[in-house]
Amino acid sequence: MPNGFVYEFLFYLFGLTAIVSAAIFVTRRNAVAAALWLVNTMFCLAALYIMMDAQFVGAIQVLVYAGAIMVVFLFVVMLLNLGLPPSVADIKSKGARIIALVAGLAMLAELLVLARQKLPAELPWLPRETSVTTPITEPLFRTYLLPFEITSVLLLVAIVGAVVLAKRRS
Amino acid sequence: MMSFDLSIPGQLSLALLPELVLAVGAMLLLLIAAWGRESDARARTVGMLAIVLSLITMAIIVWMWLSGAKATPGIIAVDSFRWATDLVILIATIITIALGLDYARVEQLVSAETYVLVLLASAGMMLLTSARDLIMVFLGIELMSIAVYILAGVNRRSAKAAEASLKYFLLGAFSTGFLLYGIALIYGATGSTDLATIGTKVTGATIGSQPMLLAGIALLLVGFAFKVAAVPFHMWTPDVYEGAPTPITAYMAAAVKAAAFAALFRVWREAFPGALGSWHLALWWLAALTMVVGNIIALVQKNIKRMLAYSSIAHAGYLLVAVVANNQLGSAAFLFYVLAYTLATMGAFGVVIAVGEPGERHQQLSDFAGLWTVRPWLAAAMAVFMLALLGFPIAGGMGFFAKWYVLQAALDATHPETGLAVLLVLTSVLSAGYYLAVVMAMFMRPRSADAPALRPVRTPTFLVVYASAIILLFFGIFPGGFTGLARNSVPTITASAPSASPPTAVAGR
Amino acid sequence: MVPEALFFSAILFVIGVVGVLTRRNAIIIFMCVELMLNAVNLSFIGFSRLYGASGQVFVIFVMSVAAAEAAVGLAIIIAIFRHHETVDLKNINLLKGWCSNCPWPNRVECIRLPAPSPSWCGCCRYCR
Amino acid sequence: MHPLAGSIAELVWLLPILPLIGFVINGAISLFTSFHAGPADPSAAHGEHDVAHAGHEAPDTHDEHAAPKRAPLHAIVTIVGPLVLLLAFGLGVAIFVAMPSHMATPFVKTFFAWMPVGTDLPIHWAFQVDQLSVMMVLFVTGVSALIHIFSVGYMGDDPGYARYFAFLNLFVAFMLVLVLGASYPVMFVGWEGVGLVSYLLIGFWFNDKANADAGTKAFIVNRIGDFGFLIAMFLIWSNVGTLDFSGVAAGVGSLPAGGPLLTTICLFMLLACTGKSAQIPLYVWLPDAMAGPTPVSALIHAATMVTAGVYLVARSSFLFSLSPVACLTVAVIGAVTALFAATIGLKQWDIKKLLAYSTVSKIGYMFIGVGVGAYVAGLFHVITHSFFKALLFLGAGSVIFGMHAAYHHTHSTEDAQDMRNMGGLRAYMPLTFVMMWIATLAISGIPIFAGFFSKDEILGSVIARAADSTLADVHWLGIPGSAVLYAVYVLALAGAFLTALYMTRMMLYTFHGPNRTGVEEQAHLHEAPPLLTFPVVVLGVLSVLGGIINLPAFLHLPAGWTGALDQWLAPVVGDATLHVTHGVAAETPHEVALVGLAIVVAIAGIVTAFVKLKPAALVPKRDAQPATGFERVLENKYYVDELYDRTVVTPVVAVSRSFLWKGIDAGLIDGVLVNGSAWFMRGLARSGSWLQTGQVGAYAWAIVIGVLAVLGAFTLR
Repeated sequence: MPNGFVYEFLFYLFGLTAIVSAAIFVTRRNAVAAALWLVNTMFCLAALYIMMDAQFVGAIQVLVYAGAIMVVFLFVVMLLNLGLPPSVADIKSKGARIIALVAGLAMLAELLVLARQKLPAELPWLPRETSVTTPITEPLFRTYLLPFEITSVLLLVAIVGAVVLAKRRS
Repeated sequence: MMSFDLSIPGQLSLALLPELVLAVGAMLLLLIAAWGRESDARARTVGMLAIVLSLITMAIIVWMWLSGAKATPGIIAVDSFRWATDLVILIATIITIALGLDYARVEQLVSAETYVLVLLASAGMMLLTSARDLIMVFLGIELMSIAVYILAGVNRRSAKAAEASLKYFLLGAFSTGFLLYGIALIYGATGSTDLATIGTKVTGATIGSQPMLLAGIALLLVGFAFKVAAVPFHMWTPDVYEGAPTPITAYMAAAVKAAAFAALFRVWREAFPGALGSWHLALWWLAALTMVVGNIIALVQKNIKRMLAYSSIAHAGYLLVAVVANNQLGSAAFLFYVLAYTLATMGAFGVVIAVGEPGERHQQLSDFAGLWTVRPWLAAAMAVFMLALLGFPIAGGMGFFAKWYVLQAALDATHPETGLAVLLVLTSVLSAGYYLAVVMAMFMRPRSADAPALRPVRTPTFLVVYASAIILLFFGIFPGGFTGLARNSVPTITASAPSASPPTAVAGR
Repeated sequence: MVPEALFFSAILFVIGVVGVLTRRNAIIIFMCVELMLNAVNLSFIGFSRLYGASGQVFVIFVMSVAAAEAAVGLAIIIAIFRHHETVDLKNINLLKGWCSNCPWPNRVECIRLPAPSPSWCGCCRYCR
Repeated sequence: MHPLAGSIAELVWLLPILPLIGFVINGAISLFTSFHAGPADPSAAHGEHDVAHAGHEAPDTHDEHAAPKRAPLHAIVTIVGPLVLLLAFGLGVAIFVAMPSHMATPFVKTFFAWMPVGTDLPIHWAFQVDQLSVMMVLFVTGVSALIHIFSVGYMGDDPGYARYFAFLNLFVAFMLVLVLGASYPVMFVGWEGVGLVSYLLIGFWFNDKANADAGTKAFIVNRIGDFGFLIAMFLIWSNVGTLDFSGVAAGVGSLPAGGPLLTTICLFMLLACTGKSAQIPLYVWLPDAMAGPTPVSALIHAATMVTAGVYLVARSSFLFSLSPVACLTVAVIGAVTALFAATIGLKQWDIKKLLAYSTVSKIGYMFIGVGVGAYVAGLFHVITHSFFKALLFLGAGSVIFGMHAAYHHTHSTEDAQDMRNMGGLRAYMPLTFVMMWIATLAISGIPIFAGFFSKDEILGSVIARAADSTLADVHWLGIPGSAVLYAVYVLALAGAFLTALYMTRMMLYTFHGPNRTGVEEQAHLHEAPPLLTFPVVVLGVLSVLGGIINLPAFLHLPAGWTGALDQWLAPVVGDATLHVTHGVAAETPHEVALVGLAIVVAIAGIVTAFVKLKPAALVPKRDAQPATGFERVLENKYYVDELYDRTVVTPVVAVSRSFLWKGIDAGLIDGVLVNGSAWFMRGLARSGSWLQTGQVGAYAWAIVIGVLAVLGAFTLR
């Protein structure tokens, strides 16, 4: 399927949309709007994942990230009633933003040395008839079984923590 | 003689027996904690059981250590370096819980889950010290950090604790981003996250043509530097240490730092010895800056917790010197240092708890004035801790040797780090200014007239403080056995390094 | 398309960093951190085109970690909101090196004196 | 098989343990009995500090004339404190007796592996019994025992009596570790230990803030010196591979003699010595340290601890003798200090301060001695000095004790240590008067007294080395070594003149002329009790006869009478001395003439004092006019304290406060705010308000800057 003009066009389209959405997300004064632009970025990323032969992860991205995590964010934003008054914007002053931008560009410049890295050739695309979960299951449940189990403890800690912190003050 | 084949899940779990016992035990304790109405008595029971569980885990570790457990190269390490750091972490855990029992009573906190979270955080640290795969490093750090984020804010009545928790969380998550990006880039450059495999790919000859690898190491270093509070990634430390409940502060200062350093040591010794020329400059400056800034800023602190926070930054600087030395002596020095530092720092926080009043009041230097006249033994113990942190011989116990070994490691490096050694000695001379201020306040200033009567020292704090002081003093006079142990705990860390064993085929396929 | 993915990833990461630097709302800063994690995920997916599916596995781990962080982080933010009625970080700084009453840091610490004379220690001109 | 193996020297471990037992017993008593802070003491610094006045006027401490309540278990402390020292002294004598007259190698008693270094060369906790350490043990325990006995009388009424003896015992224990240690690290333990205990003892009356500050000052200055010690140790370790004295002595030959490495090691060691032995530039702590009880000053700041620097140089003679440049530096520092401190001593009114500067000056002489490679002469001076300086301090203690008692009776708050309030005391304290004159003549270098022989040996050695030695062959800062040595001689001679002058001045103002204490008080002035005068008399005898241990050759006495100490110490420092003198026994040219010159100078000093000073014209302190001109500079000790304060302390605090703490932690802008002009402040405050501390944003910025730096260090190369 890959490597046609349409493919490349779509790839750039999703990539640039992700970047533009992210930039808008960072600059929105309204928290709700910002969160929604971030959701947009995540959708674009999901599309990129799928286009890079990681269909399962793409689906998870939509379900978990855009679907679950961001909804919780929005929920908290709404709960704390932060969405509305744009007059008390929590964004920093213009000077601060410009300096931050300069720092960001400097960091980007330092990261651009990555372009000089020689990378090995890409793997062949998976045959179309393979199930999208197959390539993942092997490493996930064999090689990385231990990390997988650790994430369960991690989630347990998060649950306990959320309960402990959110309990009413005694 | 136990030997584990880590590619078999059953044997892998056996190799992880201490972590398993701790985590599963913690979950059982969680059930007890969550059962029925929460009460003070139940919380205390859970706390006691948590100490017992830690002791059991320590026994298992000692047993596995003594039986000479070995393993095939794999996702975790089974070596004495791991056992040694695990023991230090568990000692810190026990001290934290013991102090927490007292602290909960003083502050009238009822939260049995706290102890469970401490145990789970410790399990995360133990995984971190054993990790031989960058993904394990990442998950270990996250397990530890997320639990500690919560613990910092566990006192729900305190606005300061909530703020400490928020600051630690936001900045911690921020630094996690860099850490993870670093891991990604290293994976991208080498095609593996397994430390030994990376070690084979990272050689001085090819490092220059691998900018992605260099950027990855840099960002990974940033992530570690945040966790160990190296300058300039230290700025959260004083605020968070001040705001967090004191036992948790002690836990952060000792256990979190020990675990992060252990991982840093392992990663640097196993994966990046070939890139020494690349990371040397950055680490050198981190170490130097951390020692200088930490010590100098500590001089003007009046709040004991903040002062100890800057002190912990300074000690991170000393330990970074051992990392820069990048030799076996450095790893041995680390083990010795981290035990001395853990005992001294946690003991000092124990004294802070004993002297403090509900609401975390009376933590100023002036509140220690004349402590000698009302609690002579407490003052004497605190003096030992301060002198240990200062690195004073005999009276400071292990502290002197700790610094001594780091210096030795620095001078024993392939290219002796004379500059860092001199800086270390100079800055520790400087540190006399603030450590002795505490000693002077306790012994040479009168107790202020309106100072509140001290509460009686409760048994857990009593045990923790005096046991720490006695151990410090004992190993300060007879360090021989322990240093031998520390030195012998090192070589296996490199046993699976590129030259010694073939790269494992476990990871990254 | 791997170099392009890496390029996008770096840009997204930097946007996240810039966001952290420019915002004061704790929730938005946290979202920016999530953006940084997403950017890294894109890199992982890119590398999985070179080295196989383990890159995708890492992404799944990162997502679980992000979920755990989200749960804890939002709980912490709610706890902060209970104390301060705001999540604007500008207003959340009880913890700093000096007395909260001091407009600027010319003293290390101002202390509230105990009950009989409820005043500030007077260690600087702002505490008197 | 070493000749000492199996002998009583096997019990050398008992030497530090005995005082340690005393410390444990007395410490336990002080901990378990009721505890009161506060000076009930004669010499708690009055007069200078208003704080002290306030304390002394407190009704509960001073209004009772009834016998003061003694500390609990007073009798046990009284017995244990001095007894352990007497036992240790006895053991020292026994070891001394057991030693053969010529013992070529030291007897090293190893107890346990203390510090495994690397893999193959562990450092042991070991003591070394050789001629040098036994000599030090004898005089440390002997003088300490006397001072302990003195303390029984002097401190008897102090509420912290048990604590005081605990600290004093602990001090001696560490001091013995210092002199007995068989390697640098063991010595370092004693070195640090005596520093710690002296810190505790200086701050003994801790409810006086000035005392506590003096203690801290002493400790921190000493830490600077310790830094030098540590660096020197590490340099030795990394280049020679061992830290045992014998091992280093054997291995040091492989290093290039006179090379920069050896010189660096020696100079760092010298830094340590200047700290501990109160030499320029680190001498500032010693005069302030006089805030402690007077017997402490006698023990620590005159007789034992401050000579540790001299001991270290002598112990490391195998290093120093190989580096002529370092040797010359030692000698120059000693000479400059000797003269400098003597000029300050000239104008001090506080009797203890005067003795403190005198001590600094005298240690300068010892440094000259060990600096020019005349190790025996330096050590000889250490011993005789410990006799007469302890005598001076204890005598001064008796005087202060008497003065204080008198003022105490009349409820006066006058300064009991100021010489302007004394005068004519010879009528009241005749015995002390005689003893103090003995000590004065000894320190001035009048023949037959102990100080004469030791000082002249040093001065003679300087001339001998200037004529022919390795020191004369090198250049020091571009100046030929022999010229440097002649300059040292001139400085030392000038110092000798001033010594005689200021000591006689002290005697004149204290004991001669009319009494200025006050009419009422005169009735209460009397000689100190026997418990105080007994040690003083013993030290007086030693000050007269002490010279006997090393009489000079030009006296042409029968064999065995001259140079006893030379022969005794030859196995330890003989090689090093010979190395300095090109392998031949040094002969001082024109020795008799030089000795005569020194005597003339000393007598001139005494005569000048008698002619120029008019004790009768002196007025009590409260009526005194402030000094002017150069006198004022002298009285203010050349303003060195102020200079240090301005140039070192203030900037460091300022840098810490305004730049690093505020600058980095509190935000760069805010740091400028405080220090810069108001205009600048407001302008920057607005534009820079985003960098407020306590703000997560500012911290995130710090992280990002760090990331940029680290990333840059990795990739932009």
